Amino acid sequence: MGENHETTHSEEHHHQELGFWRTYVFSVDHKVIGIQYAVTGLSFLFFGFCLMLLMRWQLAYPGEPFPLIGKLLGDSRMPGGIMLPEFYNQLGAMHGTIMVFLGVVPLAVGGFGNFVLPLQIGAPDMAFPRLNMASYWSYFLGGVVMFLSFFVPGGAAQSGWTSYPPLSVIAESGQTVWLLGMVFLITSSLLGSVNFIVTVIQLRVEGLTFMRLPFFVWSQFVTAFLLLLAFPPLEAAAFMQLMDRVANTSFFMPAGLVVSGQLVEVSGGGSPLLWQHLFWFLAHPEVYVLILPALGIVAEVIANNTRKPLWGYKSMVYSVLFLAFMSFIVWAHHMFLTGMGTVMSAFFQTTTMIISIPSVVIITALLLSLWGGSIRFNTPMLFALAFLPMFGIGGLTGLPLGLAAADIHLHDTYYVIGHFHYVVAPGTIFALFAGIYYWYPKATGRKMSEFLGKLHFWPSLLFMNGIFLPMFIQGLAGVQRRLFDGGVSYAHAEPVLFLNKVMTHSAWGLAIAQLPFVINFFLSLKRGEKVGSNPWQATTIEWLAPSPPPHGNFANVPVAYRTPYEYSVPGQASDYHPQFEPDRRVAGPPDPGEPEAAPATA
Amino acid sequence: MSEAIPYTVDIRPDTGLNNVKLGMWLFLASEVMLFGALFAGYILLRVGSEDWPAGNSILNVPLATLNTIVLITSSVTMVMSWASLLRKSFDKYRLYMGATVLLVVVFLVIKTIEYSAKFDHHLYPSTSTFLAIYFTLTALHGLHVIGGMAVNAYLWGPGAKMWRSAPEQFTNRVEAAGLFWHFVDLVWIFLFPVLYLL
Amino acid sequence: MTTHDTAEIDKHVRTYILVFVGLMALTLVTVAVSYLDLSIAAGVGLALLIAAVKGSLVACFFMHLINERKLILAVLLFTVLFFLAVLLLPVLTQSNAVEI
Amino acid sequence: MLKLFLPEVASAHAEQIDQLMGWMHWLMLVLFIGWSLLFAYVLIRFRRRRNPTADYRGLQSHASNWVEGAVAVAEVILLAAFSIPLYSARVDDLPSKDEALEVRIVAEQFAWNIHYPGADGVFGRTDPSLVDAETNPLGRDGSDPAGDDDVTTVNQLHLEVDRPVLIHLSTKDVIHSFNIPEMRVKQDAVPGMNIPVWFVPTKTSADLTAGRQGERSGGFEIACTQLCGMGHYRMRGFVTVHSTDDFKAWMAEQEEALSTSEEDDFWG
Ligand code: HEA
Ligand code: HEA
Ligand code: CUA
Ligand SMILES: [Cu+2]
Repeated sequence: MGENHETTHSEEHHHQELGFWRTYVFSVDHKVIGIQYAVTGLSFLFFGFCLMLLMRWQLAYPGEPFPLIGKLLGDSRMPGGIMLPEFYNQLGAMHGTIMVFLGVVPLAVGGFGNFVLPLQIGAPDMAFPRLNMASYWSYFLGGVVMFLSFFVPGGAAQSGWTSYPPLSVIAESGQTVWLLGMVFLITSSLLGSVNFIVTVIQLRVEGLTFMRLPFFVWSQFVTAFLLLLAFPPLEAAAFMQLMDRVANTSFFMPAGLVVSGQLVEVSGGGSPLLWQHLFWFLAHPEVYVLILPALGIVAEVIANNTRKPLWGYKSMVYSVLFLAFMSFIVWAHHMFLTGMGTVMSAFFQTTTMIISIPSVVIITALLLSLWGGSIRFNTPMLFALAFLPMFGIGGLTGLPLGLAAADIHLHDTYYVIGHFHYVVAPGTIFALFAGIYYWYPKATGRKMSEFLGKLHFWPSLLFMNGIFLPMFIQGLAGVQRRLFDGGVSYAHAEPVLFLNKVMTHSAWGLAIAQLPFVINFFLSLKRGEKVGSNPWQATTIEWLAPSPPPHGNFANVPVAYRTPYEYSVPGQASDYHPQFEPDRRVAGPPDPGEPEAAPATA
Repeated sequence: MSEAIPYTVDIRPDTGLNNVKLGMWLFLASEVMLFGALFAGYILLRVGSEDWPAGNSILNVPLATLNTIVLITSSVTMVMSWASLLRKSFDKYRLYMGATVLLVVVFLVIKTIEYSAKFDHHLYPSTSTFLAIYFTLTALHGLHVIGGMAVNAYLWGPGAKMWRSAPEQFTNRVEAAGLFWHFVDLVWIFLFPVLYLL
Repeated sequence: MTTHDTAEIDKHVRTYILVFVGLMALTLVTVAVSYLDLSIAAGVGLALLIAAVKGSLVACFFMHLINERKLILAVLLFTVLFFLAVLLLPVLTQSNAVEI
Repeated sequence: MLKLFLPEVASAHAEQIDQLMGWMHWLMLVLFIGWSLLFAYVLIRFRRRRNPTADYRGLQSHASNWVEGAVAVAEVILLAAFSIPLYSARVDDLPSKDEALEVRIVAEQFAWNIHYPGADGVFGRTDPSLVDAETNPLGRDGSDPAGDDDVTTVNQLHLEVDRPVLIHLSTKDVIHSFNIPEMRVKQDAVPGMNIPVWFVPTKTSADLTAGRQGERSGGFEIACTQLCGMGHYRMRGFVTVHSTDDFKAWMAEQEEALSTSEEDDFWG
């Protein structure tokens, strides 16, 4: 341990008066930043959710005026309350962008990562607190820019979250704003990921060897590497698209394009597929960025509520590492139908099949962790448990997409939409809910209501499946995605058209099912049951700090004595043996000088 | 409180690193991917084009050679400024760091001359894919140069006060700034032949 | 680079000067070569080879990679692998495209 | 099982793709049901009320390694024995130009321009700079005699049953994707590229509609599956698969119309 800080630390908490702005707004404290990230992320999730509700309404009742709100949105979007296709495309592109880049990742990485990770490794803060603040504000700016893009002439970006050129290059000015917003968001992610990696490597307390890290820390650590190395290519691509739009270059524009009868004035020579390569070079790792923190949360909650160690901790760690590595060389499975030859498609199909194996290993380990447990079904656990089969459905339906021949039929249909929503919505979002219920007491000192929690969980589970299961049926029938009218004019969509209403009503049901959560979230701030530092009787180091943790987190620098999940150790009085507690059976002072003691994992 | 964070200055025994250096290297790793993607764009566009102009038929090779020399020299003065700090010789540090900043200014001036010559001949990014990638790559590199210059100027001027209060931390900062600066140099070492000579 | 006694630093400085001379020489060589009438493949290969040598000189000596910690080398190793992936796979995919 | 949801099969290779998807979905189903049963069992058996103290060591068996291995093997088989050869047949085994019906399809916002080479089997030259949205959507060059007998339509693709079709797919503006669900063909049209698509229709349009009951009335359609702008949802084309004789008749009719219209209104 750094000798110099042990003294400054244990003395006292030197209370510099920071004032309101420095404490709550421009704070450098990882916990405040984490909460800022989480609240902003949740707000954007809510916003993305609202966009989706508009889309879903349109899909179920195409061409009909919107009740109530229809007229409010203005003639450029809904003349007479009837949605324009341009506006539908804006909603789609922005729903995807906001959910991925402004909702889930900021909540999962910025929120949970920032708040929990330093606590779990016993650190006083992140390695670079000011960089951390810069990262949040860059994200915030990116969010503001994206939000404002709805109000520029021509509206927000409308070329899909994938922004494929040439469509995106010839699109209205909203696309330029989208690109600028992305540059802010990418900057934020890069700053954040450097910070996370350094924090994990450098600030682990004594005794916390890599194989003793909680799985959540592993998942964030690996996620940070994905962000660090995969985002820059998209940044480069965003610059190039900006150049194409602003400086009239033709990185992505071949010669001889004719748009609405007019020859496009560009020098030509560019390749539209270059964008797709660079985009998916990020976006495939990005989908693991969406899932890994979720897996981390689920692992923590499952270990805690089965009251036993995770089964196969080591194989989970190795799988995550392998998965991260592989995720850099599968991206072109999104591009099978862009005219790829046999050799390259065989390569990308093979890597895609290979990458599914570590996911199977992880999900298996989590499932088998339940075996022999003494399972408590509290709200975080319910969400974590539901995550497993939901991720299972999402992951399994990824397999046919990974086979190029099957992808011929399934590509760009609702099957794909169903595939990834199962992983991100009842998957990741459920895991994030689990995390919120689980760490809320740490952040606020109060528990959320179990009753409202269950009232949130069961309807959510039902409606999520009501939305996304029919998508597979529509997809198999061949219904394309991104259809403004849900496919009413197509003959092949006819037999499955009625499902649109089922899905839309489920989506509105899902919205209502979130009310208990919102009420619970705010009500518990004042009314929740007060708890001590370790309400779940958990073993990882964050539960040593008071709830909520003060500035600097720990009164004394903790030491990690053992592996993270020592629950139900035979021969002990209580069923949990925290990482930060010295050995109970041995009297006398602990022996911290043994960081390499063999980790006991199954 | 940032003072409370371990290993900002001293080295963590089991990793052998302090936070700043590790952070800088990670940042550089992401930079490698940034320029890597642009190079990938370059290769793809070049392989896919029927007639790619020879760089020296459009660009000014002598000026660029001069700029290469300037940039390499600035890299040496940069590393020398750091070595001077290790030798506890602050005056030499000032001298070398000052030289580094001056050389950067020279680089930017030459770059400006190059750019304006292009514009005078009505050669813009929109003229051809070659010029598009030329302007994009050199402009992005130029932004890095400007960023590096700002940091170096700060460490030469107001930032140098730290030498008296926390010499070790200051030396670390100069080392990290140096890493960044050498990287900028390294990128140019590849840009130069790729754009001008091939 | 934990301890720095004067002798060691002097040795480093001498290396820096040598590297500097090497870089200058290679710069001139690469420009000179570009004026020769080499075939495209040979010209590209030679220019990239020289650039690679120069780049490694900077990385190894100015950036001290030659005796850097394993951790950093490992990070860079993976970076280089992914760098190659983003550099080569798009080109390979493109050249394997089906067209008539 | 999958047949319930998939569109009708109307091309020679569709059956094989369905088979691949069928096998894959069986694998998925078996895995999912297996896992779910285990999941349900563990949740009931190891709930706190039933099992108040947890077992520190947990499951001792490593049988899961075998399951994971089996999944890997199954994937390898599906990949090597089915998917790769099937896909390769799509992109490499193009039918010979003598036997196949060749068609150029040029996508645009938001229509499919169909271009038949006519009797001489040679497409007339086209040039983007000649495009006129009203009169010459394909940018045909009237000075090329090979184009004189070319038949063009908008959004109407006519095919001959049991005869391979070789489509030259391209686009004028943005990326579109050419899809006929019943034929199990889908291919992006990428600006700057000319991509082959081929298949053998095995059902005529009449067979298709005769086989359908109830409200499902439509015949084969071209769907655009890649977001291409605000009209993406209505970029629909129509496919008519004729019997051999009908196709000949249709083609003759077109040629006929061509020669009569050429006299009074030749737009080159
Ligand atoms: C978190 C996000 C996430 C995750 C984890 C995945 C995981 C996977 N994805 Fe997915 N994918 C997306 C998000 C994600 N994907 C998105 C957003 C898109 C579309 C983007 C767009 O076009 O807009 C997409 C699109 C997409 C495509 C392109 C489809 C197309 O456009 O045509 C492909 C093709 O290969 C694919 C494959 C896979 C595979 C093989 C996995 C594998 O990693 C999955 C491995 C997992 C398993 C194999 C499950 C194991 C489980 C069990 C064995 C059962 C367990 C059961 C119980 C516990 C009860 N995905
Ligand atoms: C992380 C990613 C993510 C998430 C979570 C979601 C969530 C949902 N998505 Fe989305 N979606 C995408 C990413 C995501 N989506 C992408 C990338 C696309 C493709 C876009 C494109 O084509 O370009 C897409 C497209 C897409 C379509 C297809 C549109 C089309 O092709 O035309 C549809 C259609 O139904 C849809 C629906 C839904 C639904 C019903 C949910 C629901 O599951 C929503 C569930 C969300 C919640 C339950 C949030 C709850 C949170 C709160 C209530 C906040 C409370 C706040 C406080 C306490 C402060 N999505
Ligand atoms: Cu054309 Cu969608
Ligand atoms: Cu993917």
